[in-house]
Amino acid sequence: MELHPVQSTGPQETFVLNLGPQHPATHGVLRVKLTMDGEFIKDAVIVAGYVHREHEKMGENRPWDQFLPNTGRIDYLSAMMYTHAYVGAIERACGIEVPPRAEYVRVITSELNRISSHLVWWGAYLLDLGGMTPLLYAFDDREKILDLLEALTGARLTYCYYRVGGLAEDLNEGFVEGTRDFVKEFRPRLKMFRRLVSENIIFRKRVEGIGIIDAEMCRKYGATGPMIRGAGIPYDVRRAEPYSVYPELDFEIPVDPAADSMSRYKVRMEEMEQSLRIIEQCLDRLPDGPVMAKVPRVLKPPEGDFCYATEAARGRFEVRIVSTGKPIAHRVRLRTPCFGNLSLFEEAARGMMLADGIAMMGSLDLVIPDIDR
Amino acid sequence: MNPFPASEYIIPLIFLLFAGATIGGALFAVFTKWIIRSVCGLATASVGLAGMFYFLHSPFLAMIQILIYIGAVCITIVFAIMLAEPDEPQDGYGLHSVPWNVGAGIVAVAVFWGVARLGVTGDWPTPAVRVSDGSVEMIGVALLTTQSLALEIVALILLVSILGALAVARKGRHIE
Amino acid sequence: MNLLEIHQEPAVYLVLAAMLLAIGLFGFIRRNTLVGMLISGELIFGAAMLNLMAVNRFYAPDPTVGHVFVLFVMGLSAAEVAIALSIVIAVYRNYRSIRTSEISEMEG
Amino acid sequence: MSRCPDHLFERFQELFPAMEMDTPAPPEDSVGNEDGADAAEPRLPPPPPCRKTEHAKVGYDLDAIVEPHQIEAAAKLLDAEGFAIDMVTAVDWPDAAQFELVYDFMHFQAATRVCVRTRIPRDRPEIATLSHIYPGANWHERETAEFYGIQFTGHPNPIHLLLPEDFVGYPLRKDFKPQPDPLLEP
Amino acid sequence: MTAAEPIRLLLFLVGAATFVGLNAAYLVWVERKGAGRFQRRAGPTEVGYAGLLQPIADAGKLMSKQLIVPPGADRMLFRLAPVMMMPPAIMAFAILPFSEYLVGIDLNVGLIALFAFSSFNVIAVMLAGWSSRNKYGIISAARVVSQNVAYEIPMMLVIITILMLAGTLSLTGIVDQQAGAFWNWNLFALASNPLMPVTFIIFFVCMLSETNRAPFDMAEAESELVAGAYTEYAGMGFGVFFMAEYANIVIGCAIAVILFLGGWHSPVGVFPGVFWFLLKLYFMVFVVIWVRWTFPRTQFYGLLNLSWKILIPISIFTLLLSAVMIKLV
Amino acid sequence: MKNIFKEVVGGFYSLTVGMGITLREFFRKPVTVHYPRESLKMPERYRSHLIFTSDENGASTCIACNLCVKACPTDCIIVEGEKKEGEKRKSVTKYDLDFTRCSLCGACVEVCPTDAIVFSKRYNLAATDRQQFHIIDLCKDLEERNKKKAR
Repeated sequence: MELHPVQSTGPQETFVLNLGPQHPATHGVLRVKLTMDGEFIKDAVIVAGYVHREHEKMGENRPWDQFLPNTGRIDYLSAMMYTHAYVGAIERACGIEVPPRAEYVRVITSELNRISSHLVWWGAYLLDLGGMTPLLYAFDDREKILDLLEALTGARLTYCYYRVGGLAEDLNEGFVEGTRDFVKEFRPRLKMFRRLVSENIIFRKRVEGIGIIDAEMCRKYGATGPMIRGAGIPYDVRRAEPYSVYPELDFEIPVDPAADSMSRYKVRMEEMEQSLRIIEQCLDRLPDGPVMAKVPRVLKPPEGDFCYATEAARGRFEVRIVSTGKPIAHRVRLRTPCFGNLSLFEEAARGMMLADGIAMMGSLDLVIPDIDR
Repeated sequence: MNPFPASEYIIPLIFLLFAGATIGGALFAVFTKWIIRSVCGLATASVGLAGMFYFLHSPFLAMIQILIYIGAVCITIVFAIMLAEPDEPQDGYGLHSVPWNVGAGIVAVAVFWGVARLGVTGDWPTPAVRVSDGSVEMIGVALLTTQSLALEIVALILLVSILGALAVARKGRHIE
Repeated sequence: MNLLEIHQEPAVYLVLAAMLLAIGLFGFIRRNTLVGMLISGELIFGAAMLNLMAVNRFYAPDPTVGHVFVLFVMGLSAAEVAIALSIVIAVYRNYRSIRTSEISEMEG
Repeated sequence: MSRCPDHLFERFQELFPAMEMDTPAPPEDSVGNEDGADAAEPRLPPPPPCRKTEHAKVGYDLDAIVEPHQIEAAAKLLDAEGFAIDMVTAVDWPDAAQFELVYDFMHFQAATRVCVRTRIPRDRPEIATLSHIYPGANWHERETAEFYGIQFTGHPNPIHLLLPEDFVGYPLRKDFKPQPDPLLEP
Repeated sequence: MTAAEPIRLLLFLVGAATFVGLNAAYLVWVERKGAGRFQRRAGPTEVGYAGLLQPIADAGKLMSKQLIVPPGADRMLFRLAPVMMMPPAIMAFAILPFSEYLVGIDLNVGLIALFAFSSFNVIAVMLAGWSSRNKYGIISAARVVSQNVAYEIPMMLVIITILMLAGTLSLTGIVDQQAGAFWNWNLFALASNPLMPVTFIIFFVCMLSETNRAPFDMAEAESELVAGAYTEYAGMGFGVFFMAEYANIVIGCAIAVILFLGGWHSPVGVFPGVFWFLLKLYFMVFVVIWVRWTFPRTQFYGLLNLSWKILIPISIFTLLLSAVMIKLV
Repeated sequence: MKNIFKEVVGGFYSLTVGMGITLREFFRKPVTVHYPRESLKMPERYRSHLIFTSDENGASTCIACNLCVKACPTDCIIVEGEKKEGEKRKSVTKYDLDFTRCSLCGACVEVCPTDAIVFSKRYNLAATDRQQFHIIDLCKDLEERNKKKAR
């Protein structure tokens, strides 16, 4: 039987377009079921779960500290902050005081990790918009960060560097100098990125006024991170629920009130700048001393619920642990930023054109394992 | 002079190729069930027709034929198809019933017979002395001097048709 | 008729034109959709042009006239297609009465 | 120090007084921890009243426990206060035969976090959905529903979110036994 | 009327076909190498010296692959589409004057013929998208049609500007009229139209759009439409489209060189015409590649806005301006 | 009108700026390393799969205490040992690492009382068959390395 190309699916003459699970714009295995009317998205349904690994269950069936390698694999692009939230929750529960040197190193590595994560986003976003070269430039700089972190932790993505009560190892030789060099080199590169992309008329036309997600929508969906800051609200866990040594550091929370893709873009670009500032301050203040507190061999947090949130690259990452005083967690809940950030896509994409929808999806900065866990 | 100087066999072969393309494309356009294939047939026929024009000493018209028919007419029709035609042709969609088709065939054959007979047996005048060679320059000059009425009329028709098309198409916009 | 000189025979072109006309006519009667009829109409236009050019090539004293008229016909057919397209769109929209404003709003 | 605004705390105290909920004795066939030494411990503490908590100690500023039917009212109150949804999740307490549902809310400007809990019986897990108040709760509830088998009544789209469509079982329940995947065994 | 003439033409066509094939293959190499350099990486290096045999290997791979027609596709049109794409591109090469002597047919309507042949391109891509029964293909087909409709208008207006200067449709005629030093090139014909560089930029933009090159590669926008109209094509079906795309780029650049950069005429003197023509041609190709690896893709309505709101008014203005200037001067 | 003009000119300027940047990059040296021909030095702390350290005799210092087995989050280590005649401690006879499950977290290395296991620096671990990673035999690996050293 011969069939004709377009199958009309109903009286509205819409058709269903499967964006994914393998599609260049979904950055992984995410499926978006779009109901299209021509090039306009009438309806979007997210089908997630292709890389679901049940991390929460894994947290419930092994000793507390053995869950650490998992945390870096939830969002592989900002593994440091995720591990930080988990060890932070246990430290909060057990009342462990982390040595200051460890805290400063945590902040330095987290911020380096944030820059590397944003660089991946920046390149991939431009790739979504059809420009391939920025991706390679971004990876050039990201490689430098990864080299630093690899020398420090031994891995390039899933660092597993933090331990409950401190760090796995002290800084290696050359890390401080290497980081200083990187900060020095990266500032002009950021400027170059701005001139290459941010001011480019084609890029501006693609993202300005596209994908407006206002503060109210973010509130209703629990979207955090650059999403809410791009909607003009200076909400940042580093300031709102201060952790580690962030209260002592001088940095700004970039906001942009336009709430479109461009403002999220600007916020992230500015965040990289602020991260550089944080890193510089931490390097200046880096104290000497141990990097590991005294921690019992077998961790037994007291009974109760404990939350610990960190500002991951994509927004608020929160770990809620429920302890019954045993060496194994009763419940580990991972509240990931992309989950909330993506859940509003269905509503926000309605009525957009396909290319704009992709421009918006890129501006959400998705990491699929972060949604699926 | 023949603009396509060639040896004895190649020329008629190419001519037959183009003639075949014209007639084959036309037949294909008429007989196929899918409207999109019909457009392909029209395109083929246009290419064949362009070849005919080339053989009729007018490469200019040949190129214009391709430019307009492939580049504009076919594209526009495809546009219309994409916008408005149903996707799945049902049985007999777009065609009349069988007796009607038979009637159409009879009419077509009759017309062909009559017109072809007229063309072949017609009492054509002997070729007169050429006053020009039909080059592009001459066409241009003619369009602006002796034949300027035709140019004006075409211009007017195109203007009116564009305005009319806009008017008709825009009118639909407001009907929700 | 010499087969090698077939492209020099006016009758060949005239017969071809007649065939094209007949096919176009057949399609015009046979189809009952607007677009299908439009395509057949274009074939008839083609027949007319071929005829004009054949006569122009072989019998006319001033070949520019034929050119001008073929161009005239082409202009007509282009205009016709434009009109037909707009009518198709209008009919379609009235008939479906959906997605009217979206498709032509290219403002962003 | 708790950063919870006083008026919110008072509202909560007055609207949702301490939940009168008896913790039933563990059923005979309940699946608890494997080693018997811990089974005697009271696993689920009795519900505390609505209280302010210290953020630096536990990570939230207000810990409120409400009756299951009050959860919508609590969410509406928090919505009116301008809170954003943070997460919805459940905790399985098989010994008490209860699910504890935890709703976390955060405030973007006031930097306050509120944790609202409720407890529902394990054998009849039903609770009203919040997705009409917070559309963001939609996904969280779908996730909770598929992992715990809790029914969110009135949920607009109660299908699996992360698990495969044909998955049977509720993986985050304590008594879930995973089926070995024959393809993955070496 | 000698027997040698059609044979010469046939040889030229064969040569053009070979040139198209090799050119496409090596433009892919140039593109990949160029992209590598723009992105500060090496590009292909493994097959042959500096990866020079890479295109041959790719071609071999493509040719040995199975031609797959997806179920439900319109088989005939699906196979016809790549065939429709290629011959017009080769034919166009027969018209291009590479030098005074190296020209297949010196048509006196060469310019129109080039555009006539390039109009096949649109319908072939459209058919490919339509017939493959792929939704991305359909969207791509719709895009390619409206994109080309939008861009042919400013392009034609620009060309009319040039035609008024040259007074002929013949490509060799247009080139000859630019003989002498480089200030005779139409790009610098500021005396007859002070906005000539702007006209050239408009032409270049339209040319990018006609050939579906970034930043106007709406039809195969890989991050939106996977590969657009070519999504379902495998093996040489895709290979033919690929070759034709690159052939079209070369043709587009050749037109730019002929119309604006003085064709085979040397700006300084010595070398034979072919050398200069190819030099200019490949410089233009390099610019096209350079543009592709610099910019993100435009949005679809952005492209239409650019065409209708900016390029068409400017090109009408330059057209009128040069009409007035020619009359006055 | 003025705005449009400004936008067109400004936009065009921004495009030329971008092209200038890419052209500058065009003439700079590539930053990539041509992997199979040249390779980077792995840093000191690089984490690849486990290997045994050896004492001066080339024997492993592992005492088969099973601490690493207990510490492993993914249960990917199997250790067997026996107590040889005349020795105080057990010595290892079998140390299998299931590399398909190993997450390279380093818990085993941290707990090892005799520092018998360390991370290797092997990074080009590609194979055509997943079976090859199910068991990485550390004892055999040590033997082979000893043999190589002897040669």
